[in-house]
Amino acid sequence: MKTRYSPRSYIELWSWLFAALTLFVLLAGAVLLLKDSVLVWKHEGTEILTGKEWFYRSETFGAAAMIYGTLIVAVLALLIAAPLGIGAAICTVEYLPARWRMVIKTMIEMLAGIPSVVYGLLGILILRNWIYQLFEDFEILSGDTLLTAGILLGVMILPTVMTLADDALSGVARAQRIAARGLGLNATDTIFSVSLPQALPGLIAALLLALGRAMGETIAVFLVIGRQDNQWPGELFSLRPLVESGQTLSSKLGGAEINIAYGQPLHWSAMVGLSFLLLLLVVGLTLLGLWIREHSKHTSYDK
Amino acid sequence: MTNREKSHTKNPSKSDSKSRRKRRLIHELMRLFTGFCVLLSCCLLLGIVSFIVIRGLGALSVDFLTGVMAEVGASGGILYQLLGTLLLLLTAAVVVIPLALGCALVQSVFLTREAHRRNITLVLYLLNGVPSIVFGIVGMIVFVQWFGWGKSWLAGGILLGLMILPTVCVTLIERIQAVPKKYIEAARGLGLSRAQTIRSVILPQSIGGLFTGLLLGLARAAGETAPIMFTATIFSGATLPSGVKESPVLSLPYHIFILAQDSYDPATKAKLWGSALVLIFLVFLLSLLALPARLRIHEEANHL
Amino acid sequence: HSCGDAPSQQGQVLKINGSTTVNLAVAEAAEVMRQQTGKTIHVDTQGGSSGGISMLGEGLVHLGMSSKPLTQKDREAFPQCDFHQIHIGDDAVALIVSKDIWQAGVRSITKREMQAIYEGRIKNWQKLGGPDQRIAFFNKEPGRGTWEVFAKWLYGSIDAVPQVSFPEVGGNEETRNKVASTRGALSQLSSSWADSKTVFPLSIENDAGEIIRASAENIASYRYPMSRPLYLLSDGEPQGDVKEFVSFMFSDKGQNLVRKHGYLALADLSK
Amino acid sequence: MSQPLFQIRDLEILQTTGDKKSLLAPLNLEIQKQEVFGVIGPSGAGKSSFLKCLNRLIDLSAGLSVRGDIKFEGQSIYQGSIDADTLRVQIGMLFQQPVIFPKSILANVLFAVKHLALAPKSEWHDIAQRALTQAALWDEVKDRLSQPAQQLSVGQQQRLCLARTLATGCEVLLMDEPTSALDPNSTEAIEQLILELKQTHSIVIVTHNINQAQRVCDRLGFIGLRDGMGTLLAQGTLRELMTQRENVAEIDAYLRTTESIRLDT
Amino acid sequence: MSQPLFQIRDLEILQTTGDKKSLLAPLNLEIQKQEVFGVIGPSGAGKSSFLKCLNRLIDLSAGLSVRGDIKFEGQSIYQGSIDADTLRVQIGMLFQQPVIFPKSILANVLFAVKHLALAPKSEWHDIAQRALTQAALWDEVKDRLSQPAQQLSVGQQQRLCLARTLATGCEVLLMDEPTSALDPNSTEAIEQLILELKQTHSIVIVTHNINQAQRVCDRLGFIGLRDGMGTLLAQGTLRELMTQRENVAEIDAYLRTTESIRLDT
Ligand SMILES: Nc1ncnc2c1ncn2[C@@H]1O[C@H](COP(=O)(O)OP(=O)(O)OP(=O)(O)O)[C@@H](O)[C@H]1O
Ligand SMILES: Nc1ncnc2c1ncn2[C@@H]1O[C@H](COP(=O)(O)OP(=O)(O)OP(=O)(O)O)[C@@H](O)[C@H]1O
Ligand SMILES: [Mg+2]
Ligand SMILES: [Mg+2]
Repeated sequence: MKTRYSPRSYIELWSWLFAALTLFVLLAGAVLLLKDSVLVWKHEGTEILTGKEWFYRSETFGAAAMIYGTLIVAVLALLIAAPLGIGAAICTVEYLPARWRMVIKTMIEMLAGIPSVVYGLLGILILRNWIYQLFEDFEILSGDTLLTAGILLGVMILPTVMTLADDALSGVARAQRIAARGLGLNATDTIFSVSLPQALPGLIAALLLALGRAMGETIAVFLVIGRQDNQWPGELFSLRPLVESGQTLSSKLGGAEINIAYGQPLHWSAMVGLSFLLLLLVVGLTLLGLWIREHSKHTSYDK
Repeated sequence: MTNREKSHTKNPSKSDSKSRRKRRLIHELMRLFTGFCVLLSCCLLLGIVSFIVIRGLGALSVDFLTGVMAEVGASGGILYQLLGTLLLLLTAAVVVIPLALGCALVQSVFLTREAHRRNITLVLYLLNGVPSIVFGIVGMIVFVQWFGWGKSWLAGGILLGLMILPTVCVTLIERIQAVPKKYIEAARGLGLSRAQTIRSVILPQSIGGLFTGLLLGLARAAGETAPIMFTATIFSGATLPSGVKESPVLSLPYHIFILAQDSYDPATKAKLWGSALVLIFLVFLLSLLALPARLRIHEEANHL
Repeated sequence: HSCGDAPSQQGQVLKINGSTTVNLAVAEAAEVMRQQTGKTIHVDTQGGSSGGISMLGEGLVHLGMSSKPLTQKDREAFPQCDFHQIHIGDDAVALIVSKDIWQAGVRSITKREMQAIYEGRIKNWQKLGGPDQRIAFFNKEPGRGTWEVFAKWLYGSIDAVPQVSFPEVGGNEETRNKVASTRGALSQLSSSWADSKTVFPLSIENDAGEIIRASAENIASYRYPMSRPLYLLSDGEPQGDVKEFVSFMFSDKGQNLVRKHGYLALADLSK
Repeated sequence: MSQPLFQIRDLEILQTTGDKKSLLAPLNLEIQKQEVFGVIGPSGAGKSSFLKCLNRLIDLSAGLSVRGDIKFEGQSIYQGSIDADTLRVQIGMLFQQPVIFPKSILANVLFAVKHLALAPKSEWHDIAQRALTQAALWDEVKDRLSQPAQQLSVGQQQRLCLARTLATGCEVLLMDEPTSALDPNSTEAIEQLILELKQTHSIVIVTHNINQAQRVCDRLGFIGLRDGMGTLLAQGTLRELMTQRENVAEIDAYLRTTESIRLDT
Repeated sequence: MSQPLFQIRDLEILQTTGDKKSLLAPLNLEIQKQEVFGVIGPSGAGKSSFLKCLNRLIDLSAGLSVRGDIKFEGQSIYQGSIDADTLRVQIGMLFQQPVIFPKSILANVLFAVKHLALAPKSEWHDIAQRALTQAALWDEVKDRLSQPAQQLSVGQQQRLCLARTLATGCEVLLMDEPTSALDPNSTEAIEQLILELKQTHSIVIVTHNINQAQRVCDRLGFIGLRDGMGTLLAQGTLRELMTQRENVAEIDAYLRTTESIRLDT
């Protein structure tokens, strides 16, 4: 029989209080977004999800192309940042002498401190030209492409992935590694059999945090993605759209259209609806990530 | 090599050396790959930073740091932008630390049901996924309109704090969960209560996560424009705030954001890169300040 | 509250908000005013021109900045506010191309050609007598003053503009950079930014076959068709600090600041 | 003083996950004050789990739950509203595997003293010295008190844990194989300590060493595996246990290999 | 077969951090093939550290470095270009404190077999069963092979680690107090195993139990603390060591408490 729960210390009381506050803030935010976007849900129904066209003046609000762009850019960013960041973390934790670890970690964290607008400028000044030259043979229209945005975002979230992965890996007890080495596994075997499996929850957390940031990032993407509406790809899995301009939910929100929308109830609610969609998207992917994480925890007990 | 009578494989030495060679190869490849990752990451950093340094170093001087902006950024310094950003970051840190500690402890220590824990984790990841621009919009509705604060540094600090909360909190939670159970058992065995165990075992061993998270978060907050441009910062004219209501500050990212898009005067450009350089330097300084503490924690936590 | 209480007493803050285009000149003027009078003047660009209009309408600021004329709609949205438009200078919009197009000899464009490009009927510079090169048209973001000027010239009114999806550009710096580094690029840009070194302004060929360059004289005389006035907005007749500020903008010093940031001062315009 | 220290009634440990079997069959036992009670039995029988029940540390083991009750000094610790934390301060526990906090040696010894604020700071050094001396470790570590404790050898760690528990000044000691990693010399020192502590403390000790049990324990309990469940099969002095050999097969099997015991009590 | 298994020359362990003292004084020793060599000595003398030198696991201890050399089957392991990982496959090690991976029991036993690809998958089950049976654990865990191994009792964990090492099929075994957490019964089983393995394996064993040393070891080395440094003070059969008592005070002190040894070899 459980007795009714009563907190027994200040630290506990205080923790509950702030946790409740956080929850409240998020709920309030979500409710606000939902409330402000009611009009567009009524107007479009599910069309907002599946509609491939967004023309605000004819009141057509379909976000499919933007959702596509958001996902592609985020996936590209992860494809770049995940191997690079986790690889670097593995190197610092498992291969390099301990004193190097903090040096490299601190350096890479510096990358996180470069403001997004500066990343955007770097994107305009350097990256977009590289892409433009690299894919010249594909007759691309300009260097503003989904790929450009993906790469730029990848670099932006790299420090997040790297430093969190580093934390997760260094949290694995040394005795476990030494036990594996004692059995004759080499350093790399040990990584795959001991460190990575045990750090997996932390690694997934790192990727989820990075993914969240990637999807919510506005300014840098805004400057290099081209911001072309209605770029629904002819073939969903072809690579061609990667080297064409596109739009993400957040680059749309960061643009000037929000100024036009302000004061026009339906249009405004459509823009707010986009933020809500972005939120939903992050929820979905997060749930997926957490599910994978739970799943991986269970399987680690089997052989 | 002596013959092994009880070995399991039919032809031990041969198949052994084959698998050994394979593993050796994987080992070398892996070392190469991860080394390359470190190298590439560092090169990226060096490349980007040196790009900014080359363009911005010319602007850097004592006057630049201590002077007030003149000719809309084409001359003078960025004193109040710098102070404003510092103030925002400080506020954000003050806001986020108790919140993050609270959430993390509730999630990983006080909640006993796995389902409840997962809910908190979910909430945190959700918050992390909220685009910064949405923070700005919601913040504007709440602080500027409901509270009637107008633009206020406090609103900006709170929003930035909330924005980086998930990063700080999740990092902390991960570290708390990595604290070996045996330590907790040993402390409880000595008669320490849950709260005392938190203070004496859990926090000391996981506080590094708070540092990492805070640094990452503040680094991000330092460069963010979207959440503060509706709520806390203006382009020019503000100095140090004297109250809460109607007391905006200037800030570096917003300064860069506006001038990068529309400044006509070429002299502004060098100053702009100078501002970016200062911003990076600020973040670097933050990391350096935390370094001794982190190194110490690293040593302590290098448990067996 | 009644809006537009000019901050006349000492210690109160004069607040200005609006268009990023107007911002630079006004912000520098505010600097000078601060030095001269010791007053606190906050300048901000939240929400651009529309932000300037709405925040003035709601009485949150004392002066708005706008790079587009007020519409009847704006006035209706804020009936309690007595909007005054104060014209402080002009800005023109040029159609700019990248170096390769300029060097291939494309120097002018007609309204009809531009419409065809905008509607996607012309996609190659060959149709305009240029090289065999796809047209990389960067559309200025709808909602920006520059785009509205362009749209009004091309289709008469904003509502008549067809709905299209091109890659979009925002700030002037962004536009200039992107056009300069992309072959076959075309975009709209504040004329003063068209430096003829990295990006090149096309002349406009009117229906009569005249080719009109985007030169200062042509803009000043309104022969060049795409230009827009830059405004300060006040609630009622400017008074007190607001009046002082507006007078400064009209003074030689103030007008020089308008020029300094790439726009045409009032004196340059022929009415 | 006639009240027993522990009065264990139908104590049962259940596995709540998986196949929900019982780890420990209902167990009834009384442990007196100021006696050294030894627990012996085969590996995996449930000795450590039983010990953890006595100060409710078993609460922290996921997947296990307890039925029945234990009265500590007459007070029910499972059914009443007793505070488990206070209980654990009174009942010190030594784990089978030494757990060392990643701190200095000194910080480890003073861990509970500091965090429970058991003594003013000025006394800390004396407390540490006394505890380490009692645990026969002082000479080995007195020059390196501020070094990380994890570098100590396993035997040193085991004694450090003992010192840490002694420093709390608890009245009851639960020791789970306190000398398993110690050489004969240190073992003798610890056994000597146990015999001294007996004057003031009550001690429950798990051991695999019958000779040790003979040397230090007043009474013994034998927990054997019967039907896959840990079961208290006999209790009493070692001599009494020996006489049970014929009746209880498990005890016989256990003692088979320990012929050399001389019953010279 | 005349070549010794280990030829240890001036082996020294140095502390590289702090006061840079030496943990182990220069040590010379030969260990033969197919013998059981025992290492005894007081707690903290450096027995475990010495053992770790034999398969170069000491490389992984931060703050320690090794001087001198060890020849394994005639090949220098510190100075040559030998691959430490391959060496460690050949020389299995059992730690003083069992380290269990957070996986199932089966996955723990097969850990090295799987990750080193030592045998085809079809043989895994047999290997696991054989190893667990040898380690006297099979009966206790055969019904719960897929349960998390961390739930095992300490003694069970210790035997699991033994099984894990046996499963690799290594020729040399380094055992650091392999029966410290075991009851007399299991201890006997393990000792029996050691005597069997002797036919095919070479074994170095650290123990605190003189009786055990007497039962299983062919020769012994005594590492004592002299001038605060671990020093090999004597080697030979137990009988030879006993005769050294008069000469070496440390050995005398160590053996003082173990009067009951009967030298009935
Ligand atoms: N990494 C290290 N850095 C510094 N000192 C160490 C390190 N590892 C061990 N020591 C010290 O070396 C000495 C010998 O340790 P070791 O573990 O080899 O002892 P041992 O003979 O195995 O003792 P026990 O019987 O208690 O296990 C101890 O005093 C220990 O504190
Ligand atoms: N949390 C748990 N969940 C499930 N089973 C457990 C748990 N903890 C222990 N067990 C099981 O309970 C049994 C008894 O464990 P315990 O540690 O009490 O044994 P012990 O008598 O102390 O053995 P040893 O002498 O080897 O230390 C073992 O079979 C073990 O696997
Ligand atoms: Mg036990
Ligand atoms: Mg040892």
